[in-house]
Amino acid sequence: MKTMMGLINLGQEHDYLNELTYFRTGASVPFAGRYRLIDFTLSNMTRSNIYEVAIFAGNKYRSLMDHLGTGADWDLDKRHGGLFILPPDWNDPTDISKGDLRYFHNNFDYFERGKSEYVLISGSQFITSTVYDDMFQFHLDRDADVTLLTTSYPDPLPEHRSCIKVKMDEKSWVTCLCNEQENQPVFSGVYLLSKQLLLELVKECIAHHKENLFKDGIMANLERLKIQAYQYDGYSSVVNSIESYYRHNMALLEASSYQELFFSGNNVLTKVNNQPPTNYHDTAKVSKSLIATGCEIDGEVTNSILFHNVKVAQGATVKNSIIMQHCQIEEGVHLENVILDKNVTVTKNQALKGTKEQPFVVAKRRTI
Amino acid sequence: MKTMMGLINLGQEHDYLNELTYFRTGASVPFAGRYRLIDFTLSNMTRSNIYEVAIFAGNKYRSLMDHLGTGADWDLDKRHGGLFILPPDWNDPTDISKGDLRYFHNNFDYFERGKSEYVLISGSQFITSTVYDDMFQFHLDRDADVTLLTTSYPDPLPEHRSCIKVKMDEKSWVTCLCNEQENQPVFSGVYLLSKQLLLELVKECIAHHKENLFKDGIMANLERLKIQAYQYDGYSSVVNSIESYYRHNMALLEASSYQELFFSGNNVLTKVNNQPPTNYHDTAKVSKSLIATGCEIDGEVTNSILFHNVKVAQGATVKNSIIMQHCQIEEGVHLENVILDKNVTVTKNQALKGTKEQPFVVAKRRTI
Amino acid sequence: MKKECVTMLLAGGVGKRLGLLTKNLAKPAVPFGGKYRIIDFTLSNCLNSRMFPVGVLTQYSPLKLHQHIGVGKPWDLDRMHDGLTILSPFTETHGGNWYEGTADAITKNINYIDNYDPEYVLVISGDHIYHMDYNQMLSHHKKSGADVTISVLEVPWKETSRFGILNTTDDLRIYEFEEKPIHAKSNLASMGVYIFNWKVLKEYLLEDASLENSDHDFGENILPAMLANNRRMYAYRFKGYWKDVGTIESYWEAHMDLFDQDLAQLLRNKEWPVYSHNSLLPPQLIEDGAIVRESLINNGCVIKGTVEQSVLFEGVTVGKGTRVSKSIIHPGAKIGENVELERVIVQENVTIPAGTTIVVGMDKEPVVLSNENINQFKQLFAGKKIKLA
Amino acid sequence: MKKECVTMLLAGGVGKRLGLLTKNLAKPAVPFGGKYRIIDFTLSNCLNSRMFPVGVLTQYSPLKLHQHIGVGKPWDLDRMHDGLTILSPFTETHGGNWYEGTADAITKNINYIDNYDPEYVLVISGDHIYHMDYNQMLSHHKKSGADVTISVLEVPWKETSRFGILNTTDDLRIYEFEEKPIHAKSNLASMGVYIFNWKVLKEYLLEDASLENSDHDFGENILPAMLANNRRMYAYRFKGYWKDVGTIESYWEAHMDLFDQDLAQLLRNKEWPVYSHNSLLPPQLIEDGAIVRESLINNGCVIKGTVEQSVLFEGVTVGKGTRVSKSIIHPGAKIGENVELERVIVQENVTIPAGTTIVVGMDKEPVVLSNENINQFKQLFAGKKIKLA
Repeated sequence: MKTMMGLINLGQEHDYLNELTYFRTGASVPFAGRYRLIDFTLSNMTRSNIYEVAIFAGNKYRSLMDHLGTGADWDLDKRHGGLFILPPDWNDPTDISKGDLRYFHNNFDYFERGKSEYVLISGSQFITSTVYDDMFQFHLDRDADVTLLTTSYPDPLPEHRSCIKVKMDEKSWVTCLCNEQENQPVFSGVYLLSKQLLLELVKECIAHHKENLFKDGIMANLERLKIQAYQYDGYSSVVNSIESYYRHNMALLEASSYQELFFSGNNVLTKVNNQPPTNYHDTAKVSKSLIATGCEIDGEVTNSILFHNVKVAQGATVKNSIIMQHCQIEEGVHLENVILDKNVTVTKNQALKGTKEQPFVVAKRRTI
Repeated sequence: MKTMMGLINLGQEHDYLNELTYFRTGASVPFAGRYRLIDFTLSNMTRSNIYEVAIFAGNKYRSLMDHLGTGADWDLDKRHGGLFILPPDWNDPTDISKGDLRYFHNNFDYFERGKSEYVLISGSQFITSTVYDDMFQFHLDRDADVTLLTTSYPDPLPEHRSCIKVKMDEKSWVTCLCNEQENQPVFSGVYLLSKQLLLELVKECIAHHKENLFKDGIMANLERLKIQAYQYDGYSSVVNSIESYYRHNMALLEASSYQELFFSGNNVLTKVNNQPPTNYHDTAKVSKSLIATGCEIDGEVTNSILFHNVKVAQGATVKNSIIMQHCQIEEGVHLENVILDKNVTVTKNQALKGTKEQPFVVAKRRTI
Repeated sequence: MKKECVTMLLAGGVGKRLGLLTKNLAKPAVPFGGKYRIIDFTLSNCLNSRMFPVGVLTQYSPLKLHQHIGVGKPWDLDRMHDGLTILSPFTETHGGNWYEGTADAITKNINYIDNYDPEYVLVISGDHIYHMDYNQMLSHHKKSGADVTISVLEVPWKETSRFGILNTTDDLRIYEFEEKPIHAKSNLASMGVYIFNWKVLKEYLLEDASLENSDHDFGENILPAMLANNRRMYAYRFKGYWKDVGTIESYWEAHMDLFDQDLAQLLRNKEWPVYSHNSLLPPQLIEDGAIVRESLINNGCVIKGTVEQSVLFEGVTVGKGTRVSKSIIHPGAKIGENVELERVIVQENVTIPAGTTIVVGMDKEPVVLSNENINQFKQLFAGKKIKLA
Repeated sequence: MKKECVTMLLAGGVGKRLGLLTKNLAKPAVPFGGKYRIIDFTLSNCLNSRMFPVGVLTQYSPLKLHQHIGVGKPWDLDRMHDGLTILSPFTETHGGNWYEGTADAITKNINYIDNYDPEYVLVISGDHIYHMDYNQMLSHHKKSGADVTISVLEVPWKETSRFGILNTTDDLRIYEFEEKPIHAKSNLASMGVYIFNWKVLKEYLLEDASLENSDHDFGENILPAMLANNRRMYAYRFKGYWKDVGTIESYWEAHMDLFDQDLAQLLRNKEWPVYSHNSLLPPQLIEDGAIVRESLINNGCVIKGTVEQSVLFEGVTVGKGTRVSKSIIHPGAKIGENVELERVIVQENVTIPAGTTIVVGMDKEPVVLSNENINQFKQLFAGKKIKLA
């Protein structure tokens, strides 16, 4: 039976979310009321008959380790396979590798030990809920060296500018990978190849002092490799800036997007947090909002997202905002176009206001 | 109910085991045929009604993470409490802390979140099999600020030279902590104090630019703090050099030591490895040896320790040696006073010989 | 492995008076509080009191219950040697071996208990809603030198006739039991929480097992026998909320109690958390125009209408123009548009068709709606509003 | 949750012919190979073939078996939605519900299977020692378009009378079953491994359940009924080691097979590992003067004497001057000094007193030693050597 292992490569992702990534890697930024960005990719993998997942952890990985815990919440707390968080812990004095290639170099034994012949590689910025089994079958059927997951957006958005665009022939063989501004299918950052080829490309890149597996190993070898594009049409979004982060959170307040992302397939798995149901008190007034469990609401909440255990006191109003877990909004507070990171307290009668294009972001653990 | 949390502080331990600690922290060096040094401390903790254990991971912690996995093998894969590996991942630009205090500074939230009022702190070099419940009761009964676990060795050994010696009055209040060469009770590195006091001492040390919690926080405050010594008399050893490492491995070939360490109380817990029973073939000749599972023995093994999955071919002899997991000893090989790290292959007819005082150590993954 | 105390949790109850709610479900597995099942309170008490190992005795319709409990993971009772074990009746060489009474269930598992060679055995049941530190009760038991300690609750004098009442001396030594007395001498009601010295209990269990006409029940047989022999039996006063949700009415009441600010702590007490399986659904979506007041709502609910004084479990949808009031809606129920529900309990995955009105008066027992009876209601009252008032 | 195939593992067997070994133990829970229990082979097959969910049907003396299986952790079958579930008989509103035959056990769990809405059901038993990729068999089943596929093994023609034999056409379509035929027409023996199209099987199960005088057994009732109706039934050839350790003699033989270099792979095949609970004991200590040859020894054993062609489970001690030969020693047994044992099976935690000699000839059935019968042996033969030859 041919099987895939999963690799979430955070080694080449930048901390692009300003205040939200001061203390954590982008992959562990909270999203959609109860998730972290990485949950989507990780859930997609564990549903796809992938039983071993490695994560190249990048910097600021403590919150990631904390979130992932034993892997039990993704069914990855297993004795054989399971979840492997591989942080940057280099001790080899002969190591000449650079960029994300360093993770490969220092974890070669991990890949050698694994039983799967294929590796599905992903970042954490492509948000969707799917399974990769069809893509795997497609890869095998087409006898490709590499298969890229692509998708198309009818109305290109700012965040797609920095994405790699894919041109292909009528048999979906990739002919060009570039950053042109034309409206071409977008590369999702998810791709699939055999472990053997992966390790060959890694060795070659290191030997030639390269720094980036995808750019130097795949894109630069477009002529030599047989690369397929697998087109995906489900609900998805790309989160690679505060602006796109805010917009794609807010998009989920539309019942149709909410249903498409969360109810079209399997559940998105995330860390268990044991909160009681949310308590709406007598004076609560809530509309068009996504509310996690454990909240206590006495005030007014409109067009907003509350993560778990948020308290909104009587007389407070929260509008067009994202309020992360354990925040306290005291009496008379007014928030509009605001993102509060977790554990923020906004004291009585304070008002904060940003714009939709530039939401006001408050870093975690602040009291205002 | 008063409870303890455990802290294994590897932040101040050095890589003292030469070749064995080239690629791993001392705490994860294999010991006694199937364990790693840290297993002893960790098992002692989890048997002592300690349900949350943090590990300050030091450098070269990848093999440690690999060994500990989800913590399931120590019953620490729990939703509340459990095992927390805290590697050096500093992202606070205002951080002025140094030495092992940096771990505390960067993990303050961990301590604040925990429910236990007391913290039992240990290193990984004191090898014994016990429970700390009596020591905890002793600490509470004596109303001490700090309680140190001490032990006495009738015949001082070289490794005790660098240990801290403890002088105390008739009521076991500690009066002096120093490195004198006299034959005083030895401090095991295990001590106990309230979380509140611990965090106070940490803050004070950091504010005064200190570098070592025990030296600067406890020893330097001997006058101010009420410190008790709790004397422990079970079988124990201190491993802090290659020579003591070798000697204390070999000591377990004596049936009496073996029984005392392994059968006087609970089991020492370690990572599950799913090996079949060891296979002794027709020509095997084994005596006075400690043999893990999964080995295949055709040759001669005397006064030695074999970790799991070691193969000793016909005509090979292994004497006074420690052979770690997955080593292959081919035909006609002769080994004496040797330590082979894991995955070493010794090819046909090679001979290696060290002395008892200076065993020949071979780093892992070599072929000789 | 030696342990001081072993906990035996009786979870085999049939819960007859819960009608439809326990048709295919053991009482401890009945959903409660928007997220939990009744037994979660007892299991969380075990974790929070650090009272393990726990043997869970199941018998009647245990499938859902077994699935829910598993190896005890949500309660951290999935421990190597001293965690949770489900003890169901099983076949021996000669035929079956059903539990014939609460005491018989313990007798048939004497081996399980003896494995831990305990001094004490705590016997509890999985039928009640309360927070209790059993470890404190154990300390009290040890100090008093009792053979048995029974946890008691002061109930209002006018309600004593509904409970098993313990008559005690001033120092709480028990000298008499009265089952549902008309003229009670005391208002101390037994909560069904016992600590026994294991040696003593075992003796009485074996004695009782040999009696042919015994019901093998703690309340009926074992405790009276101990009292007759003048064993040292003490009451232990418990203070706090305790509710036997044994009837539809009390089940509904206990839910309405959750809107009381003080009792809301039953679910949100951070010092004494109640654990259960976590929902895997996304956060709840409150849509434009929805009104939600005095309610508890779980993940995955999508609300377009009005919800008042109600408890919604995960994945419930409430359509536009609909009003749900004073009701309890179990997981996955779909309430259509323009529905009016008051004082009803909607069971798991039941669909309430658009336009339905079922309003139950405060003097009637709340109505439990299942997919079967909602169709009957529809046929009987086609086009008409149903008011049971 | 939809799954293509659900595995049903029959683990309720009594194992009568294993005598003392199954006195208080279900056959699948009998220790095997120095570390394992018999069922470990089947459960490891399930993991290695990625065949889950697995419903394990238990009935007779399941306590140890349930403890051993737990939620399936050693086999990575502790999965959120599609892992292992133990399916024991349970009480319903009206009385008990024991499984009355292999088919009845499946019939009583139709709901469990239907939850996964599978195309296929794999039925296996927990009684055999073998490595098999069920996924390959499933591929074969799908390709052949069969209603049922039965795995078969070629047995030596002279042994056909000990097996259930399938007579097939050249393309392996089954046209006849013969139970232990004296003059067999084929040497294809059924291994008790079946794949059914679930829709077809369910139809036959329900039909069979309504028959009063049916034994509700796959071999006796379901398969013959399908054959009679001319259903497409195919044999699937399995190649490799397969052993039903159904008697003391075959149990002993299977252990001796482990010293065969080829069959040793049964335990050490890295491509097809057999999983079990890990021992928590320290490495084995072979003391000065000990001799150990052609033997399998597990953790925690302390050997002072001689061990030859024997299998020692964990924590066994062998005293000075003692010789253990061609024997199987279960966990924790203590063999005193100057003992001689040959062709015996020593049960868990049994102590063999110093000076005992029990040598069983190759023509006699190996003797199973328990704490009870070792005392009888001692009394009967005080001071004498026991030779059963």
